[in-house]
Amino acid sequence: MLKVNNLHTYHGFLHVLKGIDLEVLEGELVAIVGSNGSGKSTLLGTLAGVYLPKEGSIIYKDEEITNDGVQMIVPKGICLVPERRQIFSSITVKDNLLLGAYHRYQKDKKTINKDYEDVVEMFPRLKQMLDRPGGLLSGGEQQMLAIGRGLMAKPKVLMLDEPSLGLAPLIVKDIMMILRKLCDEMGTTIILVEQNLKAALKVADRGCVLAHGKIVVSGTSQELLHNPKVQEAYFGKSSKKTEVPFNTGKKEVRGKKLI
Amino acid sequence: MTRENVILKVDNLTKQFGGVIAVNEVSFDVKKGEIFAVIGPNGAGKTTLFNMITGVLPSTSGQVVFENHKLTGKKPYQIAKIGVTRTFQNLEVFSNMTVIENVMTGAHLTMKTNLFTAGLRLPMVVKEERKTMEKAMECLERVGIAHLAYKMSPTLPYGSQRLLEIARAAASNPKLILLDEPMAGLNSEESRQLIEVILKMREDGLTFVFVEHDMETVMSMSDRIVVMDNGVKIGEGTPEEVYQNPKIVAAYLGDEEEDTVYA
Amino acid sequence: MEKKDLKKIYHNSPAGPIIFTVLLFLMPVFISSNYIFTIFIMIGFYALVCNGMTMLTGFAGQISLGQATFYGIGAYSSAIVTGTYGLSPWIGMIAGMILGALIALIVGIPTFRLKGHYLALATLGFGIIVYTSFKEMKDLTGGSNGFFGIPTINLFGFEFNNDLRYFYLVWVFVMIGLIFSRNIIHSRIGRALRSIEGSEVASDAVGVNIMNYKLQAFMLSAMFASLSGSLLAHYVTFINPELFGAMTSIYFLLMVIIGGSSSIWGSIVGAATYVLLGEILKQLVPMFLPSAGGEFEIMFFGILLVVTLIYMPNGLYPQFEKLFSKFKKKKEKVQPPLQVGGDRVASGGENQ
Amino acid sequence: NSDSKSASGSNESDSDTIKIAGIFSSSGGAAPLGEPGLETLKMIVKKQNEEGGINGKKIELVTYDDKSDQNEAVLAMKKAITQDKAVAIIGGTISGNALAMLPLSEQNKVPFISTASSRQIHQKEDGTAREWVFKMPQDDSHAVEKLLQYLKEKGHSKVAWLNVANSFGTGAHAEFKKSARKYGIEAVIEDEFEATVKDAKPVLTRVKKAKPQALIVWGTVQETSVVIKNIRELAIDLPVLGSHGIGSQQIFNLAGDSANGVIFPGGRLIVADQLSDTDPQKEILLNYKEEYEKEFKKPVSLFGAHPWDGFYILVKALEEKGTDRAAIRDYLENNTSEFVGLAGVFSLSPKNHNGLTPDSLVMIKIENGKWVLEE
Amino acid sequence: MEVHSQVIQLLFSGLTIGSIYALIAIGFVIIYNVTGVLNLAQGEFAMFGALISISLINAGLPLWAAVIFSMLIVSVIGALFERTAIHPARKSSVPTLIIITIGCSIAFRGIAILIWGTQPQSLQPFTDNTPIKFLNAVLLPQSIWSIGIAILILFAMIYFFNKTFVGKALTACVVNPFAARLMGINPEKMSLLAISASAGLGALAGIVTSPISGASYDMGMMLGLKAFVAAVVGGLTNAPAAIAGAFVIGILESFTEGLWSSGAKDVVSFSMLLLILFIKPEGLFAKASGKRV
Ligand SMILES: Nc1ncnc2c1ncn2[C@@H]1O[C@H](COP(=O)(O)OP(=O)(O)OP(=O)(O)O)[C@@H](O)[C@H]1O
Ligand SMILES: Nc1ncnc2c1ncn2[C@@H]1O[C@H](COP(=O)(O)OP(=O)(O)OP(=O)(O)O)[C@@H](O)[C@H]1O
Ligand SMILES: [Mg+2]
Ligand SMILES: [Mg+2]
Repeated sequence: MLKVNNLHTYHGFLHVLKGIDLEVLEGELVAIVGSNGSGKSTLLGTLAGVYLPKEGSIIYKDEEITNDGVQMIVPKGICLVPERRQIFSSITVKDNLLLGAYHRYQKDKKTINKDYEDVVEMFPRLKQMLDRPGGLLSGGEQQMLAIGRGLMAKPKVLMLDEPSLGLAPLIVKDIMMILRKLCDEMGTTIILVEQNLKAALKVADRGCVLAHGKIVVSGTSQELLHNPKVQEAYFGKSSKKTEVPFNTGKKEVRGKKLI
Repeated sequence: MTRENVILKVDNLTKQFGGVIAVNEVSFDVKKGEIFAVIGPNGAGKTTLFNMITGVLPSTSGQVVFENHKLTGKKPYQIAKIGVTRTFQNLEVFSNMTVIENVMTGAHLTMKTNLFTAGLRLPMVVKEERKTMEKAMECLERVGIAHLAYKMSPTLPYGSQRLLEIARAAASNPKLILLDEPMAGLNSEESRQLIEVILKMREDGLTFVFVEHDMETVMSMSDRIVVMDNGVKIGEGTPEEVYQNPKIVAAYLGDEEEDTVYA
Repeated sequence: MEKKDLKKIYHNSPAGPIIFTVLLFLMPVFISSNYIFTIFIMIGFYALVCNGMTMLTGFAGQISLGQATFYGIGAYSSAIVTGTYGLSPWIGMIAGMILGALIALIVGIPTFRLKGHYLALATLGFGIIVYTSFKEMKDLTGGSNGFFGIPTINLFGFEFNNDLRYFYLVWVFVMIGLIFSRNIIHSRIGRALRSIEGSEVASDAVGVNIMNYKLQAFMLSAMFASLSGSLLAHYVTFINPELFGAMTSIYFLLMVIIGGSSSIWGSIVGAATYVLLGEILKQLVPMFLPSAGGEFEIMFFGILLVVTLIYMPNGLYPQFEKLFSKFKKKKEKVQPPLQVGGDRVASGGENQ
Repeated sequence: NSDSKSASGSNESDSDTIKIAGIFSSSGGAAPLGEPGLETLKMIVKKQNEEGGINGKKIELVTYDDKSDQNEAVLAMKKAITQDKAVAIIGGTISGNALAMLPLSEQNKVPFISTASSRQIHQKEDGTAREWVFKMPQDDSHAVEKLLQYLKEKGHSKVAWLNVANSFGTGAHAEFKKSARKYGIEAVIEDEFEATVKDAKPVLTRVKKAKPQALIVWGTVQETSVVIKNIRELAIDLPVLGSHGIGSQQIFNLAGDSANGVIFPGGRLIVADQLSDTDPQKEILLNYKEEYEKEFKKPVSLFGAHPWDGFYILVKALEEKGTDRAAIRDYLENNTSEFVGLAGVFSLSPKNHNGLTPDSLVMIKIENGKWVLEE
Repeated sequence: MEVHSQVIQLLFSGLTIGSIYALIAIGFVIIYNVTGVLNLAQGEFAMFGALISISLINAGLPLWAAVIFSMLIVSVIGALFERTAIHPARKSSVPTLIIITIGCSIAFRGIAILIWGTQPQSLQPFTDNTPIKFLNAVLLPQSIWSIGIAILILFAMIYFFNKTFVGKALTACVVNPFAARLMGINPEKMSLLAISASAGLGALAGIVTSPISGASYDMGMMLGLKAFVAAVVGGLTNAPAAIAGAFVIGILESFTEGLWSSGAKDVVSFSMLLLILFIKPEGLFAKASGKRV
């Protein structure tokens, strides 16, 4: 579906992506994790055409899209839900969602309304505030809106940059479920960037760990979860972090993973 | 809990936006040196609560008292002067400055230079600048982004910008810092380091109130927690008390039993 | 570990201003044309106004389209104090600056509650009101006919009555102004001002009294403009309201931007570019198009402006900076130029 | 000091050209007035040079556009004096600019022949003449007095006065206030309109209520046309009088039929063919008109005429006195009498650096796209 | 009765002036909405429209053809303006963009002098211009044209921005161009579209005005400034509100002029404006801005 070869991207003089090779199959959910500043957002940005790579190639369904700008990539069905939500702040929630379907409004006008209903159903929280300007929503509500808007695009490849950011645990679960369902039922290909390795790998088919602009480890979720190298590279030395007891330190309630 | 210990007192605070009651008669006390968490589902009113405490939004009713100062009705800069600063959920770094200047601006209140002494660049100004710069560097080192000091702040990755905001808030020698989702965008290792930073600052006498959705952080860092839902306070207590309260678990955490791996 | 040295953030060396001043003040040794001096005097007037505006626009991010008002207030204060009441020009100058600052304060208090373009409009509107008052208060200002007979400046019996002397007078003021405002920019005050442009809420949250700082910047810029107006009045000895209309305000903003508002030096560069470009076109255009009149000049003027700003959106000064840094021996690596506005995406969200 | 330095430059008698500077507003708000002036000056200098120049020396004309801006005017003046070292300067299209320029001519002792009209240009506050400044157009007071004379003859004693809100209008307004009483005329309403007026009906509704016997609209072409059109639209059926500033063909275009019947004090130039043959100006007026219209393919305008007068007065002085600035000044002041120019017959004197009278103007009526001499 | 007719007269005048400002203000707002640029060259489009249509009519074209052609020509000028000046500088800061538009307006004026000279010109009224009497006040058919066109466009704008997808997409472009691009909206194309459309509308404003107040190369600046004012009074981001703002200003001006003094016109209307701004800092008809922290 999407094939990335030796991708190099720069921000000005800063060499951020240093040769990424990645292949994503149709209907697959791939998680990309990595520490702060490792280039995750840059990678998604490059795939979506926001940044142009200096070197390497991106091939989508046998078609080279390496140097196509966002404008040409979006209509092909590749959609990015960006970092920091980027909602249209002075536009109502409803119109925000509808604008998500902009690139296909001429082609299938009829289905848009149905999709809109579906998306609103997925986020009951948003249902109460459809006429409010998007910028007045709470952080998490904005995040839902951004995701919802991405879903409205009905893309073939959906990329999400830290979708769980700012969302309550309960909602994160829902979202992950929705993503999984999208893969399974609609055959959408999903690339998911997450800070939280566990949460991401839980839903993903496969995962890659990005460090300093390179993919250092990749494999199926199960493999990664149990790969000691990953544990070390990613969590630092003590992988027991999740076992940190409560501050009061009296009782070990924590045995179950929270997220 | 003795009264002298209470540093921040939130009393029946309410905020109404048109028809929406975002915060509904919320009250709680924060003790000196405490790390206090506010949790709750999205849209519960946590950020709005912070906005009222720091004066960004006027409250509809109720009041906030910090030490002996009534904060209600004061402007943010006045509240900062009293010793309360904050970070922002949606990141508000000064994008036209380098990282270190951001932090030096954070130290604004600790400085005395005025228009005329600055214009004439009296020796005391130079001295103060130097001191502030050292202080700013120290703050950056603390949160671990000193190596980025001379970069323009918008080029920092998201996570580092969060750290920058915390360093900036700390630079003003506040007594209380409010953190709105400090861990968002940090991975577990990074959050852990930040927790340590915060715990260390607490030892220096700082008090923290923070909002966070990352339960690991909340559970491991906070002394006490207030839980909000739909603008109302639905619970309060130590992490374990909260964690065992079925009402809270249902409203916020979800049923923990099924620990499904979806894939 | 990073070196903790202020020089890494602020280039505050006195070398720049000193070299510039020396070169400038030596100019009369080589040039004796009064015309050239007049040009430099004009540049000086504009540079002084732009200097204040750079602080306001470039650093506090507030667009004023009413700066000619203060320029006019200074000019008329001086004219009235010296021409009508026969007092010393210095009193006029100081009176003008105080009045300018006071008016800036009064106007600023309601105006700075407004944001962005509303502020631009409010200052524009205020400018038009004052401009109309200059015209209508005929007894005081002479109305549209103008104000005659403004005396020249004298200092302890030394008359600034020719271009050479005036050249020195004006540029002493300009350089003092430049150093003063550069010092401000490189200090707590400057950071506070810039933080307002960066993010008002955050600025407020770290304890910057935004209103207070905006007002200070506005008042200071008003004082600079007023001072410049006073100097103008004593130089041309005749003023009329047309000098202080909305177009003049717009041209001031133009100079600030073309010079580059990220540095105080930009104000001098901008003023010089504006005046020199006009003069050079006046010289060149008839050489190539002998039959052409003024229309060609303004056309080229407009086109050159646009082209310059397209290629150098941060104004001309950063180009000079690059040039200088080439000459300088590389003691320390020079900071990369600010990427102001270069990537609005990264700062996210709102774009208004 | 530097004054003597720059003044000495002009005395180089060995140079084989005579430098004259022309400073006009050929762009900006006053461009419609400045352009014909500049064109005329270029035309007659060329002609003079073709005819052998002055005492065998060619005239070199340097011209500047002051963009209708006072600062630009000052800069241009400075340049003309100190760089070009012009013997004399002709120009200053609008009064504001001329007023800003003249201190330079006084300081540097260079004859300045103004083509802008304010009386303050050639007269100091105390009524004495400025030493180095001469002014070719009629004073506003001449035009106003001519108008008042006319009104008195017609027996209109209650009038409405409207002027454009710039120095052209307010200057005349001051003159009007000064002289109206003398002619037994009273203004029942006095007001202003903007030079950029789009619709003057609001003011006119008030004028109408004041019930005047005649209406004076003092402005230049564009704004006057708008006001006149509005007067007709409101069906205010009163005599309308204009200023000498509307004596341009443009008024026919802009005001169309509304202009019919408007009467104004104007120079003889535009009604030259209707003048009686005994009129001393008739011949030169017709000649100028013919030459200008041939050269530029557009009708003459009164504003073009002033540089003509200035130039030929100067030529006489140059022929007699060479390029010595002081001598020229003295000659201009003392030896120009009964000079027949386009604007009128000039008699300059040390007391009067304009030398025209109200009779240099005639009342002209607009009739179906034509100028008609009234009287 | 006398007073009545005066008030009505003033109202007519105010509406006429207001409609002229409105036509330019709309273009102003559209450009602002789509590109975030405060286009101070907007008035020059009116100037081009007026002068081009006069030339076309003098060349023998019938009025309707001249109107259409000159609108088209000015739209092309607008498109060129967008491509050569706005587009390459789109990432610059707000003041830089403002100054670029000022630079363009200066250049446009220079071009206009080159082509048409400095003399003002005039256009015949669209239709027979016998004043219509109404309670002793007169209304000119040309004013009706002008007011009518402004109102027609008002409704068109309301429909376009609130009801059509493209209208919403246009708004999205300025609110967040980055996100707009991610949605497949092409801000560059929108910007080209918006600027040439506004240029066309500006041209129309100029054409409608010239029978009323004549046309000359320098008519643009003042019109542009007043339109700016109108747009801001309306709230800057909302085309219908800008039109309303323009009428408010026109009427205010005409009433001060008619009831008090013309000299005070600008003072009164600007003081009033400042007052409005101080009371309602976001403009008279602004919607919630959607900004919070
Ligand atoms: N616009 C930009 N200009 C310059 N450098 C940039 C820009 N955007 C990102 N960078 C740099 O590129 C590197 C990678 O950034 P990126 O945002 O891709 O990281 P990330 O993995 O998404 O981090 P995070 O988890 O914090 O979001 C960082 O070092 C950052 O400083
Ligand atoms: N200015 C406003 N106008 C209208 N409604 C608002 C405004 N600000 C906030 N709200 C609403 O108030 C509610 C509380 O918002 P708040 O931002 O405080 O939530 P939160 O608890 O911080 O949520 P999150 O965890 O998602 O950040 C939300 O439903 C939000 O939509
Ligand atoms: Mg990222
Ligand atoms: Mg929140």
